[in-house]
Parts: sequence; structure tokens; C-alpha cells
Amino acid sequence: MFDQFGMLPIDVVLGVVVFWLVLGMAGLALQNSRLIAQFIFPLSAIGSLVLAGAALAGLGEVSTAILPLGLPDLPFHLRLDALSAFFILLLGAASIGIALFSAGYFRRMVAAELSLLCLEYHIFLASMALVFLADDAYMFMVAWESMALSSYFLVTTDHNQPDVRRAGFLYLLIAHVGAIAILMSFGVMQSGHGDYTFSAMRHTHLSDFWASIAFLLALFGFGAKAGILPMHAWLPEAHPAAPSPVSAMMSGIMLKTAIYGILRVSLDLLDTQLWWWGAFALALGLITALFGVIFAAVQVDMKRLLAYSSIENIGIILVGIGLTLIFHAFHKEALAALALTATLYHALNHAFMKSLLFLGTGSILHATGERHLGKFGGLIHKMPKLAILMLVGILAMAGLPPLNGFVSEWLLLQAFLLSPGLPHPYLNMLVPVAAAALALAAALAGFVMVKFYGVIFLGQPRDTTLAHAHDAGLWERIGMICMVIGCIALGIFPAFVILHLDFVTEMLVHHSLGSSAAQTGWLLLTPIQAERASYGPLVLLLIIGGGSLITVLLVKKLYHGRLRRGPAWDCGFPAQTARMQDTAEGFGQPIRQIFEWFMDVVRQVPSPFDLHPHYHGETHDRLWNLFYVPIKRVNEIIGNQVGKLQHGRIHMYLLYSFLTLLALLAFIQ
Amino acid sequence: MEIFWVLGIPLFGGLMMAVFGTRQHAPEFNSALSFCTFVASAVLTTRVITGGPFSIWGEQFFVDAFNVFLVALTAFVGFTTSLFSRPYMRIEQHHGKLSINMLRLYYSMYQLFSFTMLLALLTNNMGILWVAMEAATLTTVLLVSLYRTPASLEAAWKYFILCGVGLAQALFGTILLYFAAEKILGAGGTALLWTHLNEVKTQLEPTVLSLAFVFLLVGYGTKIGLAPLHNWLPDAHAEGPTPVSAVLSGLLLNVALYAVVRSKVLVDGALGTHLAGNLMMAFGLLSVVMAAFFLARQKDVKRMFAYSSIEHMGLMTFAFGMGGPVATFAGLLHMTVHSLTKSAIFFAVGHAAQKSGTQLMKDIRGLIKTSPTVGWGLALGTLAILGMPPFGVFTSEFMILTTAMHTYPWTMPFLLIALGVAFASIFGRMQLMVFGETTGHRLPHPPAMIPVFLHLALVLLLGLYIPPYLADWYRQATALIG
Amino acid sequence: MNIPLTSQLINMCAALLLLIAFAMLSQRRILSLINLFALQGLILAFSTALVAHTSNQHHLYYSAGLTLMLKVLVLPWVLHRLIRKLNIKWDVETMFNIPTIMLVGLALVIFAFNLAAPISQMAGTITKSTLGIAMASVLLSFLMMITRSKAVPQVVGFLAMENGLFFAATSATYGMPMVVELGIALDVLVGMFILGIFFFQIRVAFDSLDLHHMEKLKED
Amino acid sequence: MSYSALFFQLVQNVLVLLAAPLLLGWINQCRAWLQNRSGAGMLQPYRNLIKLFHKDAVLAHNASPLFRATPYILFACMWLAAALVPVLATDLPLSPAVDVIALVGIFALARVFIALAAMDIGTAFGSLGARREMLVGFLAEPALLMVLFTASTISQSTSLITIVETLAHKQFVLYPSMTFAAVAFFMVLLAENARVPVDNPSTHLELTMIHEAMILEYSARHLALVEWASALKLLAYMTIGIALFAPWGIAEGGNWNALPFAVVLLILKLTIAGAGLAFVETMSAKMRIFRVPEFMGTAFLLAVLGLLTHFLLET
Repeated sequence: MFDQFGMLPIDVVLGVVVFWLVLGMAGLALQNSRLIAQFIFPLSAIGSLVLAGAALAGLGEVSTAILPLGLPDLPFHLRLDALSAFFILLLGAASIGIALFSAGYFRRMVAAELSLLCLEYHIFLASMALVFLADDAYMFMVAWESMALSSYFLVTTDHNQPDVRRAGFLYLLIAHVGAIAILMSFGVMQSGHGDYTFSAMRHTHLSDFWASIAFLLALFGFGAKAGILPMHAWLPEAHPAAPSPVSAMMSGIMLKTAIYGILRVSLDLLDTQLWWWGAFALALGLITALFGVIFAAVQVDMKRLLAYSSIENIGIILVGIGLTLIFHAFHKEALAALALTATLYHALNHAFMKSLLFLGTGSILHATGERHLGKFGGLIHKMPKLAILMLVGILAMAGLPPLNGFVSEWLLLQAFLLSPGLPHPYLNMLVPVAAAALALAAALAGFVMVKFYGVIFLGQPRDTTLAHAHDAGLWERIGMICMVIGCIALGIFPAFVILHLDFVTEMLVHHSLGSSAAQTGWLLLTPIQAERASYGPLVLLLIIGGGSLITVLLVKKLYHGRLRRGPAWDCGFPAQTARMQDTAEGFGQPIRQIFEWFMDVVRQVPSPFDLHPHYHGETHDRLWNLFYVPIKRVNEIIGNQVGKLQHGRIHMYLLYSFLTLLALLAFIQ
Repeated sequence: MEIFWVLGIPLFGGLMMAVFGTRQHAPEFNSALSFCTFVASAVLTTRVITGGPFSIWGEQFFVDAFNVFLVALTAFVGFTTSLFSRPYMRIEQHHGKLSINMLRLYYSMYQLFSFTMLLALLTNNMGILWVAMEAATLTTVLLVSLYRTPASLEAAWKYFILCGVGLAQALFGTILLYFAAEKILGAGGTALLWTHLNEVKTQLEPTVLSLAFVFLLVGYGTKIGLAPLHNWLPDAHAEGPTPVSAVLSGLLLNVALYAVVRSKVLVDGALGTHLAGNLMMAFGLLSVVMAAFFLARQKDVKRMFAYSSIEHMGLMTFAFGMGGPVATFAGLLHMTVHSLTKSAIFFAVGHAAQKSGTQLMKDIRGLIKTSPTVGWGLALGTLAILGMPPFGVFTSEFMILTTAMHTYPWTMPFLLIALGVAFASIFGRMQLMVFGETTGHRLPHPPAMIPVFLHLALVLLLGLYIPPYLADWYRQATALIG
Repeated sequence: MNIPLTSQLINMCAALLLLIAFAMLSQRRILSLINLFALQGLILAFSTALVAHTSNQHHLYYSAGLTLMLKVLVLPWVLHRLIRKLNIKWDVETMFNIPTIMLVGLALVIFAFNLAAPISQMAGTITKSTLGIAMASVLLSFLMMITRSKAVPQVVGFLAMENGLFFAATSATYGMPMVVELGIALDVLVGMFILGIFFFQIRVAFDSLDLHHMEKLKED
Repeated sequence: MSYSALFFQLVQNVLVLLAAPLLLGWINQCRAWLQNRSGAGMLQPYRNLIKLFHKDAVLAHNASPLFRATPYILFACMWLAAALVPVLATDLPLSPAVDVIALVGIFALARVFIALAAMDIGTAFGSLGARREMLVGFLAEPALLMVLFTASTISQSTSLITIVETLAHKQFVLYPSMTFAAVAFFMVLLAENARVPVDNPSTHLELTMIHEAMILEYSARHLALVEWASALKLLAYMTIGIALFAPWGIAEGGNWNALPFAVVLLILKLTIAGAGLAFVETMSAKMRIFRVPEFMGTAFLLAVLGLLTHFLLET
């Protein structure tokens, strides 16, 4: 695409990165809200568009570059191969809408804060692009931590609130611990020859033990960023704390950098893959997915709900990675390609649908100033345009045909179904159970999304302030429409998408679905063979859409269209107040009841004689008490013990030094 | 000749300040002296880089890539600290904490302290090195007790006794070194010259040298602040004036580490084993871990960063202990960036504490609101010291950790836990100080934030791009250390 | 075995030094402590002079003179003046169990001898066994510093440690190069000077030189 | 795609549309007989539909467009689902577009829409129904998927046609896995179609109703479409059951000759299945709503066990 200008895709990508950085600086220099919102952010969207285009062009070819920065013997190596191009494509495509949305969303922010935010926003974008581009461990880590740092400052935009500070702290802490683990993983992979380039790591053969260590460290490190259990604690805190476009970017794009990292390390940098890595990832992914969706079902804060839903989706993606690894380890490359395709597809889908939903919550937040689900209701009447866009989002998120969420789940389930025949009996047993759990998670996602949409948009308004809600602005809608288009296009034309994903699967597992996926044309998606499985979303859409239309027409034609408006019937109940609807807590109640052993529920049940009864229930993460609190306690205990060493008496200090001396003398003797 | 200027200016300055330290423009004069020292050291540096190592005055002074780099660093940080102390000390005076005579003492001792450090770095004689270290202790003891408060006296007392005793061990180590060397080199002047020792190091008696190294390590290690010999360090940092904390953390600890590394080179040569390295690694690791857990319970901001210095000195000791081109390179780099960053942090912390009127972290709030420069300086400095890229501290930690991961994987859990705990402790507190609603009030003099951002910019540069000549310089030093 | 008289004398001095170190370890009264310190200095100067005589190292005479000046005359005088000025002449140390300390000291001596044994084997000097004693007295002084609760005895312990070091330097190695020795002497002098100032400041700030008052800076 | 295939598809489309209420009528009639009532006759559902279509629609004041659109979407989904299941012949051109997973997806789509519509008015019953429906759904959906997976793994395909062809073609083998699956499927069928013991389609009792609670606010043509969709759903489930567990006698490919036999056989199967359903419904009591998750959980467990059994015993 860019060849005629004598540019490689990687040059274009780098150009966009620089362009973003310049935009960020310009924003800092401008100090003018209106200009930044209406000028910088749309330009940033153009950058994203160019980036996506370059990445699309870069899918098929490998290009490298070296920047004269970095360590003395290790300049920044950059490489645009299929895997990075795919994720850059994801970044570019998803950030278009976010940038356009931001143009509307931030226009009323205080200039000083906005200019700072603009800088951090663009550094965040640029560092994510560089994470994908990096071809040596040092550059990767620099980009990785810059990303964490810039997003930390974005999360703490509203730092006057203690909750926000706490969220930011937790976020950066977990991210940093993860980063150290990643660093150590690179340390294992560079295997002592001091060459930190990825190409050197690719050519290093590690023993199974060390390869496993590297993999586990990477899984831990990247998992901390992705929100894989039990490192997920930051996610439901940080996403609600951040401004909505930032949440969208973090959830939609940043989490994928971790996925990228896991894929890069496990399938590209390590030359051996052991099957149990896959089984481990699979199990972890399932637990994460189920955990996320169950907690999403009981949330009462709309952004927390979406954050937990992100945990679920990351879990699903990890399941895909696990399957890929299992197949790859057993040299079932076709199946590995299928599972990998599903993984990548889901990552792409999630970028669009979750960003869309987060952006939507931003509009709602602006219109109502509320995040608590218990205060909403009936917004479909106040914000009809937003409601339509969000409907697409929740349907996609719930994994319903013919939208995109379904495609990737379909592919993943196909991969599960085709897995029998693995040379390992336990795995064969694990796989159906895993498929069942995955199906359960997917079904629960439907529950969550119905709750989300129903409580916010449908029913009667639960709060009087909602009367003043206004619909999303033009820029905001344009941004969200970009996302909606993405969701629909990805849902309707899977065969076309998979043709592009093939570059990645070809690179990582040396097999692609291309030959079979589109063998019956772009209309039908047939990952292996038409007889084994096929799916035609466009046909589905046409039939359901057409069927509905025909029905409407027929009903209108054959009968009549008479319609009266009246009060709701509700089995004859006379009083119809908004308080009679299910609250968000109420809607989640069955899930809470079923999975109560799973969570830490604090309830306040009103007494029967209370005239104004208020039920209050809070659900906490049990892992917090099981995992994080003990760590904190141990830390404190050790801290106290260590603290006793420093008790102010100089004699004891002398004694330490004396004993140290004696011990060393004894030692060398 | 440059060496003469490098040493002469601060020595002369110290005497001058003792006389003229009460004048109104004494602070500016102080900065000017430090600047001259810096210029002289820069000239010296260029000469060494272009012309290679040389020694003068009967080989009593010796300059190679290793020490000239520390000389340049010391002179530079000495200069920026003098810039910082100009408004800082004026504010302290304004707040009534210091009298004019104390200021005279401060400026005089500041210059002498610079002199002793530079002497320790430039001398070729292990004995003089010891003398200079002891002298550095003595000058800083007076600086630490500058405020004459009970707390500062206590801190200074502990500092004096602990470091005095520690350095006595180092002297014993030096004597043992001499004892071993005189067999080969003969009694007299040359037997303590490092260059000569270095030439004959393989012939030195291993048992004596291992014994000597233990004493040297314990001795200078006290000065480095290695756990469990570190107990003076937090007190001295917390109770002294902030510029002193900055140079203590940023420079003096480095010089002590320099002494240990010089000794290690000799011992390694004599022993042919990795004993010295292993001891250093053990000390380093212990320091990192213990400092991390100490960090978790700090209330005083300067004390906290003092523990952070212990942690980082531990990391450097660990790196030098590991040895090998990458780790040694990383250790040198870490010395540089730690000096720059930690002194920048102390500058910011000093002003923050002045703004809030306390060093207790719970009473320092919302710095970004009232003075964005102090707030951002502290925030960025803290993030840098915590090893966040793209700052240079990360660069060296990257190399240290990846090397350690490969060579000594068992150290990894300790390092991971320690770095994590340290991060949580420092970062959580920094966030509270920087963000949120403010408690501060205006300062009577504008804060000196240029040094802070100058240092941070350099650290940022080192994180992203190490200039080739600097890298060569480090490499030469690495080759020397081995 | 035919050991020259000077060597015997030096060994004798070494033994005496060790004895004094033990005596200091068990001494409760500050004044006697200072006197013991002066005595130690005297023996040190004597033995240095002896070494200078035997080995024909002339600079060691300067060292001996320096020691005599500094450690026998100046420092004890300064200390005497100090305690008179600060009026702490009658301070009595409360120490914990002296026999225990002595036992620990004994163990230290054995340890030090053990440590120095292989080195003494190869020492070419006439005074090869002195290294162990020097090390022992350094360690004993260290122990003394640990067990003292008042500031002045602690400082005396510190100075005694310097004496031990000096003994090691002269007897085991015929003395360090002159530059170094001068430097060390200067440091000791300046250190004492600073300490003197310090004592006054501490006295003003705490009303006492008892180290128990200086336990405020700690982790709490 | 041959014309005969198109013809088959068209025939099936029309047939399911027309036959669905009849099946419902038959079941209701059976229930009546079993309960010693005379019953309203098998054609009563048709009469109901016609009556509803003729009425004026009444909408609540705050009904949104979503509320109005839902019956049509629901109807289209169910129609599609019912039309996809190969019951008479296995040569259906629409079938490749929708495999078993997509089929489950279509059911889920319909469920989400009806649940959303139920919440739209903001009545107590509506949201209660929606919540319960989603509760049932989130357990029923994976169970159904697992049942279908059992069949898919046997036939190595998720395409309904291949499944049916494989199962019909194979020698009669008693698959233990399919037994588990059959039981699970039957439980899912009961739950998904709002039958006793999970739900009771013929009462409006607030404590128990699920499906009816959701459609309380619908009237006239909207209600008619919803009811018709329910009938279609029941038919679809019945035919899926037949296709999975008793596929014999289907006209494979576009075999015209086998068609009459297939039609007769299908009618027979449906008759028996309907009667069986009525029998089970009559014999069991409506369970408490809190028991439903356990019931569904059992179904899910059975389905997973079925799949596991397949891997254990049959591969």
C-alpha cells in the first residue's frame, strides 16, 4: 500500500508513533480545551487510521528497523511481523473511535488537566505501538513500562478522590511486579549470552525446565497486566477510576498487549512448547473467565461490571492460547491454527465491543453524573441514539449471532470439539469439561449484558436526576459508530477477517485456515471442512432481519396496525413506581445465591417492621482476602520483625557489625 | 595538573568559606567553587578519555576510567547540590533553624567534604584512600549535626561511632593488604599503591588477602550502608540538612563502594576464586531485602529515601559481586543514575518538607496542587528510582536482573519480592504526598528545581540513549574491574 | 630456640597490650580507663621504637614519637580535661556481668589467634606472632565498645581499637608508609577534636553523656 | 444448491410454521385427557392466535421501540430455528449457514431480546420474569450445547445435517453418552419451553411464573407472535430431540421417494413425543423457583457427563 511512496509499513507505523508524540506535546503546549478536543484528538484518530492501514499492509511481510537509541550494544530493534502487525492493526482500528469519542468527551475539561491528559494519552498510544514493535527485550520493557506509567497517570486523572488514588496505586504496583517477572523471563531466555534481541532468543534452545520457568514467569508477568487470576485485583478498581475513553483504551487495547506478550513469548521466542503449559493456561483461563463473569453479574457499578467482564474475556482468550499451545505441542498444526485464530479473533472483537461499551458508559456518565446502576433506568427514552449503539455492543458482548462476539466463541468451541484424539488421556477428559465451562461463561455473559442494558436503558427511571439526561454528542456518537461498524463487520465477514489472521497463524504455528476457511466463498465460514462445521452470519442476519420484516409486513397487511397506549398492566397491580423494578442487586441476586460460596457477601436485610426498608448487599472478592490480604499481612509482620532490628541502641548496632565481622572471619577460615 | 585543580579548589574553598562563610553571597560563592571543581574535573575527564589513564606525583595519584567517571559524577552532583542548597539553606535560615555561623560551618564543611571524596577517588594509595574516607566521615559528622537538635546529635553520634569503628576495620584490612604486599613489593611507599598492587595481584598471599577483604568489606561496607551494618544511615540522612542527605546518598556511598570494588579487584586476582564476589553478592542481596522491608514501615520521608539508598547500594554491590561485563557495566551505570536520581529526590523532598513544615509523610499532601514543579519532580524522581522506564535506573536494573536471572537464578525470588515490596512502599507514599488535597504553604524563596529536572533529564537520557563515549567510558571501567 | 632479646621484648609488649585490653574491658571507672589507655599508648610507643630499632626502619621512630605525643600525652590530657569540664569524673559504669564479658573476650582471643595462625607462619618479620595479638586487641576493644553505656568509655574503646590497629601496623608490617601514618594521626586528632565539641553539644542537649538518652531514632 | 433442496427448505419453512400450534394443541389436549378434562381441542392454539391478531394492540405509555420490535425478532428467530432442523430431509440449503452452535446462539438471541423487552416497561413482574428467564437460560444454554456436542463428537461435525446423517446411518449402537445426553436434553427442553416442573405456561402466579411474567405487557398481535414463537420453539426443540436421538427414517439428501415415509414417521414421532411430554408434565409438580438452578445444574452435569462418557467409553 505504501510501497509507491518508497515506505515500508514499519516506517509508517513509526511515523505515526512520532506523530502521536508530537500531538501529545502540542496538546501540552496548547493549554486550550477546545482546541485540544476538536483539533488534536481528531488528528490523533487520523493517525490511528493510518496506523491501521500500515499494519494491514504489514501483515504479509516482515520489516525491521533499528533506532539509534537504547543501550550501547543494544539499539532499539523494531520488527513488524504478522503478529505485531495484527496487534497494531487492533490498536489502530480500535483507537480511531476512541480518539473521536474523546474529541467530544473531553471538550469541557479544565485546560491544564486536559493538556496533561492529552500528553499522557498520546504517550500511552505510542508506547503501546512500540510494545508491539519491539524486537529486543530492553526496548520491549521500556515501552511496556512507559505504557504502564502513562496509563497510571491517566487513571489518576481525578486524583482528588482517595478511591482513584488507591486504584492507581494497586494498578501500578501489580503492573510493576508483573513487569519484573517479564524481565526475569527475558533474563532466562537470553540465556547468558548477553544478547537481548528477540532474534537471539529465538535461536536459543532452552532445556524444558528453563523454558517452563520462562513461560511461567511470562504468564505471571503478562497475566498481571491482563488481569488473569489471581492478579486481577487492579482491574475492577482502575477501570472505573479512569475517564471512560481511557477505560476503553485500557480494556480494549492495553489488555491485549499482555495477550500479545504471552503469544510472543510462548509461540515465537521459546522454541519448545510443552503440552502442560497449554493445559495450565487453559485451566487458568477458564477459572478467570468464570470468575470474571460471575462477579460481573453481581456488580452494581456499571464500569466495574464492564471491568469484570473484561476479566472474563481475557480468560476466554487465555483459554484459546492454552488450546493453541496444547495442539501445537502435539503437532496438530491445523487445530492449533484454528484455536489461535479464535484467540486472535476474540482479542480483536473484544477491543471493539468493550471499547464501545466503555465509551457508552462515558456518555452516560456525562449525561447523568452517575455510575451506580441503581440510579438508572429508562435512558432509552432520553438517549435513544446511544441506546441503539449500546444495544449492538451488548449483543456482541453477549456472544450472540450474527455479531462478532459469537464468531470467536464459535471458532473456539469448534477448536474444542475437534480436539479429541490428543495423545494424552487426561487432556481428553479435560477438554470437554473446559468446553462446558466455556459455554457456561458465555451464557452467563448474556445474563450480565441483559442486566447491564436492562437496568440502564430500560424500565422506568429510578432517579429524578435522569430527567435532565441528554443524548450523546456528535463526536461521541461518531466515535461509537466506528466501534459499532467494527462489531458488525467483524461479525458478518468472518471469512474475510480470517484470511488476514492467516498471516499470524502461519507465522506462529506454521499453518493457516485460509485454504479451507473461505473455500465455500466469503459467505460461509468453514474452518476445517464444510461438512464438519460452517457458519454463515450474513445469511443468518438476512434471514432474521428479512423474517422480521416479512412478518411485520404480513401482520400489517393481513390484519391491522391499530395501536393504543395505556398504562402498564402488570397483572393488575395498581401502584407502578420505579422502585418496583428489579434493582441491579436484585437482578444479580440469583447468581449471587448460586455462587455464594464463591464470593464474600455482606448483607443488610431490613427488619420486617421497617417502614422504609432498604436492602443492601455488597459482594466482595474472596480472593482479596485469600491472596492479597495475607501478602499484606506477611509483609507487615516481616516489616515489624525487621523493624525491631533498628531499635536505636548503638550497642546493638555495634554488636551487629561485630557479629558480622566474626561470622565472615569464621566463614573464610 | 588538572588533579591539582580538582583537589585544590575544594580544599582552598573549604578554607575560604571558613573565613568568608558569613558573607551575604557565601552561597553563590560556594556554588561558584563547586562549579570550578566541576569544570576542572570535566577537563580531567576529557583528558583521561582521550589520553588514557595516567598517574602523577610519584604515582600517588592515579586516574583511570573507573575513578574519573566517579570524579566527574561527584563534581557534578556536588555542583548541583550547591545550587540547591543556596535557596534551601536560605529558607532554613528564614525559618530560624540555622544561624549564620552554622551556615559558615556548613559551607566550609561542604567544600572540605567534596575535597575528601575527590581525594579518596583520585588517590592511588590505599592508605590515603582510607584517610580520605575517614576525613569524609569527620566532615559529614559535623554536617549531620548541623541543626544541633537532640535528634541530629544522636544521629551524628551514631554515625561517628559506627562509621569510625567500621573504618577501623577497614584500616586493619588495609594493614593486612600492606602486610601481604610488602612481601612482593618490598616495604615502603609503593606497597600500598593500587597500580602496583594490581600488577602483582596474582602473587599476593591468598589467605591474607581474603582476611583483608573481610575487614575491608565490613569496614567500607559500613560506609556503603550494607545491611546489617547500615544502622547509622537512615538516622544520618533523616536528621542532617537535606543537601547533606543528597550528597551522602548520592556520592559518599558511591565512594565507599568504589573502595570496596578497588579492593575486590586485588582480592580476585590473588584468590582466583569468586569469594569476594560471593560475599558482596550476599551482602548486597541481604541489603536489598532488608531495606525493602524497612521501607514498608517508614513515616519520615527522608528516612524512607535513605532506606531506598541502602536498597540501591545493595543492588550495586550485588551487581559488582556478580561480576562479568554486563553486571559490572550495570553496576557502574547504576552508580551514576542512582546518584543523579537520589539527589534529585532529596532536592524535591527538601522543598516539600519545607513547604509542609515537617518530614512526616502523613502531613505532606497534594504537592502537585500547590507547586507543580516540586510535586512532579518528586513523582518522577520516585518513579525513576523505583526502576520505571524510560528512566536510567531501569536500564541498570534491567541488566542486573537479567544477568542474575541467568547466572544466579536462586536470587530471583528475593529480588522479586524485595523490588515489589520496595515499590509498593515508596510508591504508595509518594502518591499520597503528591496527589490529593494540599497542606503546604508558600516558601519565602523560590525553590531550586533546576537541579532536580536537570538530574531527571540526564537520568531519562541514560534510560533511552547512552552516548557512545559514555558507553566506552563505562566499558573501559568495566574492563578494569573485570 | 634462640630468640633475640628485642623480639622477646616485643612479644612481651604484645602480651602486655593484651593484658591491658582485658583490663580495660573490665574497668568500671572512667579515670582508670583513661589511665589504662595512656599506659597502652606508652607500651605501643615503646614497642614501635623497639621494632624501629630491630628493623632499622627510621620512620618508625617518628611513628613512635607520634604515638607517644598523641596517645600518651595529648589524648589522655584532652580526655582528662573533658571529664573535668563536664564534671563526669565520678561516673561509674554499670555493666553487665564482668566474668561473662571476660569469658567472651577469652573466646575472642582464641579465635583471633586461630585466625592469625596461618598468616603468622608466613610472616617474615621478627614479630610474627604479634598479628594475632593485634587482632585480638582490636576485637576486645570492639567488645568493650559494645558493652559500654556511657559516651566517654565508648570513645576510649574506640581509641584503644586504633591502638590495636597501630600495633598491627608497626609490629606486623614495620609500619605503613609515612604519608599514611601522618594521615591516620591527623584523622585521629581531628576526630578527637570533633568528639570534644560533640561531648559538649551532647551534654547541652541531653544533660548527660549516658548513651541511653540517645535511643530516640529508631523504627517504631 | 438444487431446486429440490430449495423446495424442501420452503416446504419445511411453511410446514413448521403451520404445525407448531398444532403440536402445542396436541400436548395441551393430552394433558387435558391425562388430567381427566375434556380439553379445548387440538385446534385451540390457532383460534387463540386468530383472536389475538384481530384485537387492538395496547402498549404501555413508556414502551420503547425495542419493546415493539421484539415480537418480530423473536418470531423470526424461532422460525429460523425450527426451519433449520432436518426433520423430513437432510438437504436444506439454509443449514450450512447455521450449525448447532449457531442454533444455540439463535435461541440465546431470542432469549436476550425477550428478556430486554420484559424489562422495558419497568414493572415488577417484567423484570422478575427477565431475571428468572436469564437464570434458566444461563444454565440451559451450556447444557444444550453440551448435549449437541456429544452428538457432534460422535459425528465429528457440528453441522446438523451431518450429525443427523451420521446418526441415522450408523448401525444401531447404544451410545451410553447419548442416553445421558437425552435425559439432559429433555430437562433442558422442559426448562426452555416453560413447561412444568420448571414453569407453568397456564398460570399467572407471581411466585412461579417465568415466561408468562415476561410477556404480561404484550397484547394482541404482539402477544400472538410471541405465543406463536413459543410454539415454534417447542417444535424446534422437539425436532432437535428427534433428530439427535431418533433420526431414523429421515429422507436423506433430497430423496423424494423416502419423503412420504419420512412425513408419516415424523408425525408419529412428534405425536409420541408430545404425549410423553404431557405425561411427564402431568406427573410432576411445579418446583420452587429456587430449585430451578439445581434442576438445571443437574441437566448441565448430565450433559457434561454424557460428553465425558463419550470420551471414556466410545473412543
